[in-house]
Amino acid sequence: MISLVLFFPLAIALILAFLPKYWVRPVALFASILEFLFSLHFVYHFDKSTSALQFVEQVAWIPQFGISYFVGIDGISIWLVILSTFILPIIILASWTSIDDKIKTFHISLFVLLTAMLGSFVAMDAVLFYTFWELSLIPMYLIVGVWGGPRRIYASIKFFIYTMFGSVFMLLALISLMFMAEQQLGQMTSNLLSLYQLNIPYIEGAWGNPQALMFLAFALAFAIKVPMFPVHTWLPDAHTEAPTPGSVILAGVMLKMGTYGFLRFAIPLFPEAVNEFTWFFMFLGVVGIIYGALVAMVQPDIKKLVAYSSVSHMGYVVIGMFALNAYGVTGSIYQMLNHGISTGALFILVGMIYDRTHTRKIADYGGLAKAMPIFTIAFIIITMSSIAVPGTNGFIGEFLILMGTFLSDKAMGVAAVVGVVLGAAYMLWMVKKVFFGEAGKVVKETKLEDLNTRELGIVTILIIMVFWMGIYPKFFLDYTQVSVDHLVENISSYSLEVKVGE
Amino acid sequence: MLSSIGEIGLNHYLILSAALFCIGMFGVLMRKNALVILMSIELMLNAVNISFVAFSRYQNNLDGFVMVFFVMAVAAAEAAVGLALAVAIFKRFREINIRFFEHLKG
Amino acid sequence: MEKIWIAILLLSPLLGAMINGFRFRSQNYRLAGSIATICVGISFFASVALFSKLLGMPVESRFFNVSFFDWIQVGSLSVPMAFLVDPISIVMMLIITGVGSLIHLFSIGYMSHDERPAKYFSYLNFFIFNMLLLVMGENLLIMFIGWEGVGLCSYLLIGFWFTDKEKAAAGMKAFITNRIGDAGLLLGIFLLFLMVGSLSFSDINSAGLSEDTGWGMLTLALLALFVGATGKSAQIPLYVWLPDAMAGPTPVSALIHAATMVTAGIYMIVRLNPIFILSPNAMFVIALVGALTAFFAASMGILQWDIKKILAYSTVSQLGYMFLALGVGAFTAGIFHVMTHAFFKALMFLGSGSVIHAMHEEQDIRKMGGLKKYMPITHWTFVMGWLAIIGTPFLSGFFSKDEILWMSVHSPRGSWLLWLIGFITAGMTAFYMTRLMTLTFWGKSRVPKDVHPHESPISMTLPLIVLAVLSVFGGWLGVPHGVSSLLPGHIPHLLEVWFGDLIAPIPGLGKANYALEYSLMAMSVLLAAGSAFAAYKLYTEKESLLAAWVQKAKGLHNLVANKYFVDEFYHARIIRPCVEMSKALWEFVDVGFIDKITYIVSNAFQDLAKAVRMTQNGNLQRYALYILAGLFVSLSFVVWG
Amino acid sequence: MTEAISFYLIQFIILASALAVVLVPNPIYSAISLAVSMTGIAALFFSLEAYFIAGVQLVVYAGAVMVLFVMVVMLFDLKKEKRAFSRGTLSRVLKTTLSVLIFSMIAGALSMSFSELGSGDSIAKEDITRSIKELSALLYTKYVFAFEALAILLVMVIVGAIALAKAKGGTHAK
Amino acid sequence: MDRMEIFINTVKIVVIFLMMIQVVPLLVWVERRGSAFIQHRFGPNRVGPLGLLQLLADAVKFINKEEFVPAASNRVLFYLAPILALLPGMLAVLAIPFSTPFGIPSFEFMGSSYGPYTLQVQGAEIPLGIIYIFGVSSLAAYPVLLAGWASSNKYSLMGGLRASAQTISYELGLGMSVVGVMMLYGTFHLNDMIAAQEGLLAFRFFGNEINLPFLPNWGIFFQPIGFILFFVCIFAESNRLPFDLPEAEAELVAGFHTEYSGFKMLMFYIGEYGHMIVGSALVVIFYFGGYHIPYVSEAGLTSFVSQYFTGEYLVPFLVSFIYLHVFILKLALFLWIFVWVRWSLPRFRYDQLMSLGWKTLLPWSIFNMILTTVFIYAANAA
Repeated sequence: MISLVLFFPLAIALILAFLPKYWVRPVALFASILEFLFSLHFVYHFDKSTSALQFVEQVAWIPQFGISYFVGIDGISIWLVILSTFILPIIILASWTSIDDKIKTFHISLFVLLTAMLGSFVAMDAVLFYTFWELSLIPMYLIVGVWGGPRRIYASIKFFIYTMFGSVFMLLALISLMFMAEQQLGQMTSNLLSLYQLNIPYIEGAWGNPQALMFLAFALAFAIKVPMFPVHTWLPDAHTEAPTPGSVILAGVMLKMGTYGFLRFAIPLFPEAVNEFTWFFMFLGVVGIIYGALVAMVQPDIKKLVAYSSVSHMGYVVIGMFALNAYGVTGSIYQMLNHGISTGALFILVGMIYDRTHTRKIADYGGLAKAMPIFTIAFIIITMSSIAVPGTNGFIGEFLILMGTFLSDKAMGVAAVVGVVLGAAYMLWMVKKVFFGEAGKVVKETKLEDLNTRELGIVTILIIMVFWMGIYPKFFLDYTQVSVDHLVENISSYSLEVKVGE
Repeated sequence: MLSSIGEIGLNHYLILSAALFCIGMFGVLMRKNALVILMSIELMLNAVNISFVAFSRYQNNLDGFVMVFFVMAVAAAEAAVGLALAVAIFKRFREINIRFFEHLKG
Repeated sequence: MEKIWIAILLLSPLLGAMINGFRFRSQNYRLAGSIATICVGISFFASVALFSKLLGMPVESRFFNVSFFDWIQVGSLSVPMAFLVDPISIVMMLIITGVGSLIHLFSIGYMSHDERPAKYFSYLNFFIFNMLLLVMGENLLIMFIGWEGVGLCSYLLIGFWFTDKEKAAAGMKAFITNRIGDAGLLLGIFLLFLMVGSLSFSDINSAGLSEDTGWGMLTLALLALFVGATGKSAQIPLYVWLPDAMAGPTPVSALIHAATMVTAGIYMIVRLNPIFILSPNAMFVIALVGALTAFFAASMGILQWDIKKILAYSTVSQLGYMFLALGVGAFTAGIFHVMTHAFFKALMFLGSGSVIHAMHEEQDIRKMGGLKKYMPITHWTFVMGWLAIIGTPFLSGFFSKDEILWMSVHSPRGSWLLWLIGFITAGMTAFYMTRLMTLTFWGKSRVPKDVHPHESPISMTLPLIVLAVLSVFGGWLGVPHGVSSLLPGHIPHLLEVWFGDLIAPIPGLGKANYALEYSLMAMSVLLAAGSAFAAYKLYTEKESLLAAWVQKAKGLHNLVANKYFVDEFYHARIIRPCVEMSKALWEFVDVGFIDKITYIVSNAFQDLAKAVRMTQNGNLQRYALYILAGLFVSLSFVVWG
Repeated sequence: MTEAISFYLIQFIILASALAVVLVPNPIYSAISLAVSMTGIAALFFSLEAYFIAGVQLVVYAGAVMVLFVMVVMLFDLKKEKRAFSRGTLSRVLKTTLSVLIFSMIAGALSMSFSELGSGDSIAKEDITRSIKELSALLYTKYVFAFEALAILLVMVIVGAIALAKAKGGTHAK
Repeated sequence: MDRMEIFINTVKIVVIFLMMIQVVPLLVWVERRGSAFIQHRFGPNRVGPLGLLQLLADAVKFINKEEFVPAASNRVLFYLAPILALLPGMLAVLAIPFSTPFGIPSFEFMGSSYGPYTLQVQGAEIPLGIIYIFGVSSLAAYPVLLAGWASSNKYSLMGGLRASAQTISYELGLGMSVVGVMMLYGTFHLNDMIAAQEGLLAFRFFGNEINLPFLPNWGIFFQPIGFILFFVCIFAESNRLPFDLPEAEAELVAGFHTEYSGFKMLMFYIGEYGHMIVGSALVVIFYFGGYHIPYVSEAGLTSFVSQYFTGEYLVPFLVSFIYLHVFILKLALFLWIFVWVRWSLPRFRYDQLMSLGWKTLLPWSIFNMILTTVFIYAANAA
């Protein structure tokens, strides 16, 4: 079933290549919905009572090096998979009119990207993961570089090179892990479950500390993708220049690949190193939260503001993860989903208004609430979700993360809480400037129409998700609980099993 | 060394081939005229053909001949494209200096 | 059965909010207002039903704890969607739904000229829902939902007339200031969870925490919670949002910014009183902050010209009283004052709303005067409120305020200093309220020619009348022991009885000295009367004297009239540096440093590439030479290798 | 002996004309010299009893490829060049030296390994027709993939050459 | 192979070459007389009987003409071109088998004895006759091209380019049309082909032997399409009407040999007629049984000759002699057709010529090839 879900988009991409232009959108939409329904299979048949891998499929790929096509889903990855498939139809709908150039290529890119992202979430083989990880760069690069804004080439290259830079180190560490596996297990392998068994030497305080170096190599790749504080500068550019669907998928799913990588690879593989560096990553996360929020506050461009808010939000995810307790980790998984929904929705909304006015300068707006009341309501609801007002999804994640962080490190917790205030400040500041006050330049000059049925549909789906996840989070948390508990309880000797009977 | 002048062996052909190859190479390196360079390339290819045929003949093996065919076909193709390129260059610059191909850099 | 009542209680305003929300474009203010009012009325009815149920239950188990579903369950944290109806929360529920429905009713008339009445009522209903969540939540997290929810509604309602930039900014200010408090509250929640391992009120209150006389974790936790309370209840240093919040429609000010939301902080502390009592230091901080807030807010109220601003500072000041009460351990007094304050302040706000409505959105009291004859009902009800707040004996304000002043002396946690501040504040309160009355209703009319004030319709005056009655008689729910002993029939302190064990006793509370209590009471009544008279005189006959005084104390006048420059201070010392720093971070760290480093690296590679590119100059023969050189090298290996 | 004489004769013709190709400044003489060289190589193949190859060599190279060259040279009316060789003293010296060096290295290596390669005595004269049949069998069995690939290559070359020749001068068009 | 044999062979080659050269004036005469006959006029009839001595007179004229070289021309190439023009025809003719071989008895000469030898009536028995001939005749493009360019004359250049383009284009059709023949006989060897056409028409079809004794076993019955294609291509290859675009008088004066006169001009003529001869000879060999006499086998002929003559060497010689004349007879017939066609058909336009070559002849020859393959398969299928 995983393979079906994984390669169905690829097949669709292939089919799209041969379709006439006017068929592309309907077929893509239908296929993406179908794909989403396929992926719901996992939700229905998921065994919530075990932390073991489920729906496992394994086929030898390069047996000489012990590399296999090995995929599976557990509580950590299940919602990310669903998120990816959920976002796609929304994106296709959201780009229904805004992308009118080379639509075939665009949709093909989207579907390939979906496969790559799903692949990274379900791969249980390090090399397979790496393959999908890198594969995801190319369509994203195209989406930003072809359909983006005026500085798209700069942004896409920046995005590509940043990510690539990190991945190289990851590959190095990966290869050394495989050699280590050959030494310790007598056979080269990149099977993650076997790699978990490795005893990677940890030499306290030494410069050549293998475990620490490998951890940092992995962490660098993931940190760039997340993106964490000092390596985040590609994100604002990429988001600003990307077309709406690109931003949505970037914020909605791609950034999660980084945090997911931490959870799946960096933390369980290198427990001692994680212990050593927890403070550091928490610190960076907190800096990211506050820094992202502060910088977002002074952005003149709506999209850039949302992009920096992403930096801030992803900072929460990181500190939650490194809290290494059930609250923090659950919270960060939940926050990944929240961020996917709410930041994605923000980008979609910004895209909708951009389609009408062709400007993203906050200073050009003002008084939009009068011209577009429904849009305003939607935007404010999503804003509330983004600033974690209770009752929306954002609150659950942020609360759990803050609590987890606070329980594991009080100073970090206090610092992170400051972010809550700043988060509200920049979002509301933006809302005030854009929606309230007297009618601004573009609002006066343009004849603005409120959301049409299609847009309202997209927004409604997202808002329903916002409230569902905020009001009845248990439905989602139940799936992750056992896996997360297993992770935080066995952090020093993590192992995963394959569900028996698969 | 060659055992005798009178007796022709494989080595004679190979050395001939090497000489021809180096002459062609010299032409490729030194000539300005793209057409002559193409001709020099033909020379080099023929040098290779000679050694193929010679080996094939002396080793009683037909594979060398087959190779010669392929070389010839490729050479013909190369000549056709090369000449077309030369024509294109000539149309633009009224001369077929190899340096004009530098204008092709992006 | 109570589950259904609670569900009805909660969902009815939510339903109203949704109905009105989905037809937010509607201009039919009567329909929208009726729906909203009926929904809140249903809630009120349900509250009464629950109240009567509680009355019929034995004292020891006089509560309902109803859990609907598991909300969050992670690790050892288990938060059910549970609601607690006990004597403390039922009081708040009654106030909220009762006063709330009156204000809804009032709003129908008030919002009759507005463009979007449905939206307004939707927000208002949603507020009621959130406020109910706040007071009914069985654990801190549910309370927190309501806590933030009311903040959200307050934000939306303050910025209701969003086309005015100032009003939108006021909404934002309210939300962000509240957020600062919320951050503190969150930290408090975390600390409590760390200590107790649960977020349920009953678990926390019965956790058996030991007393913390120093500055231990408990004190820190309580102070963190108190930071939350200062945000929501507008105490120093986070009170600045409340005066600005008057930008919203006046009924909103009455409901949210006088009667209900701002008392959330007090409610929260009362809810957790068994643990607050354990930390004298935290209590002292609360009392001090409350007293100072009461004093400074009252002083600022003296020199305001905006009718609503005066009431706002008055509210801040009265809230300060309540915190003073909590700080000295008089939790019952705090709640009591919340209740009476809800009555008279709501009354006065609605009255001012009636005035403003009549004056065509004019709020400056310098342009009023002599309104008595135009709007008699408003005037007379307002007089009731005025009398109540300045502490006229046997009116509601008298009982609650004097209990607080008395307890600040009597309680072992109190002191004369606190009493003194409270006492002076009481005088100032009488002064500025009288000033308000004088300038608005009495004296000469300064109404502009084109404005023709008129009495408001019945839907607006009815709530005024009801509230006036409550303001007059509401105090009898908490007749102080001292007074009660004087009165025939010994009416007991009903609230104290009603709360019973829920309010932890103050350790070391001595026997009451009634003589002292009476004399204090008399002093404050005299002070109030004196300052009220002075105010009347100054603003009707001796205006020249007033001007001379102002001239003399120019500096002080300036300071007070400008609200001690607190807003300016915050703006210049906190907000602007923050923004400046952010700009600097963006420009120098993001663009100037991180990106620059990447550029340096990439430029280095580019330069290297340029150098290498020299070999790739397009000269085909050069390339051939490279190939040849390669061939030569490899051949050399073959031949000589 | 006759074999030797004919070999040396042919060799002389080939090398002389090849040198002429490279050294003569007039491209038309280069082209004609190359044609001569090709014919000489065909003769060499003939003497090696590779008759079919020799014929094909004549048809393809001498008959078609070189005619094309000559035609192009004539079409462009290329005259004797003033500077037939590319510039740069250093690179000229380098190029010449390297060419000579490589030739001497190959020749030297070959001479030293003479005994290993065997002599011409091992040539078995075969039925020529049969050998051509074998050749074609080889072409259509063992090398069939390369053969088909070649077909595709030729088609592409046809298209490419036509496109190039018909182009109006591309981006540099005046 | 001793020296004497080499000598004899050399003599033989020279003889064949001279014969070819001598045929040229004869052909010129035939051409002129023939054209006159076709056009119903007299033609050259003043010099000698039937004007036969006109040839000699012409030769004298050619030799004595002024050596004219254009001033701007490239002298080397200008002279080289006519010489090269002789080569292809000359070399190709060497491979044509004119008759069966005969023996030469051993004899003594200058004190040493030689022989016996077997003499081929053929310049050299070249193993891959067809390939050789094609290879050599493909060189025919050069002289034309060089002549055109070296003349430094627009018309010449145009003529030269046209000629070479035409030659290359039709060479394809030519080669492909012969593939059928090669497949049919399974050899490149011209002698083998001729041998295969001996006797009466017989072939296999789906494993059945089919005999048609009323027809000779000639290639034309197996390759009718191939024959037509080949014949047309031969015309084009030799630049004769209706394919004489390179020297189309009306357009290009005289094409590549506009500037040529005298003996050099003659050499071009020799080259052209050499082509005709080779082409006709190939037609005869491929499709008309070579030197064989219809309905008469070689054995039959030998026994017929043996009735009147005896001798180990004499009989084969006579047989060879007869066959030689049979071959020449057939050859003459086709040479006459060349002349006939020249004066009967109009000239193509250049684009028609090219499209005929590429779009008609080439596809048809490929079709013929495929058809032949199918038939050969059918023949052997049982």
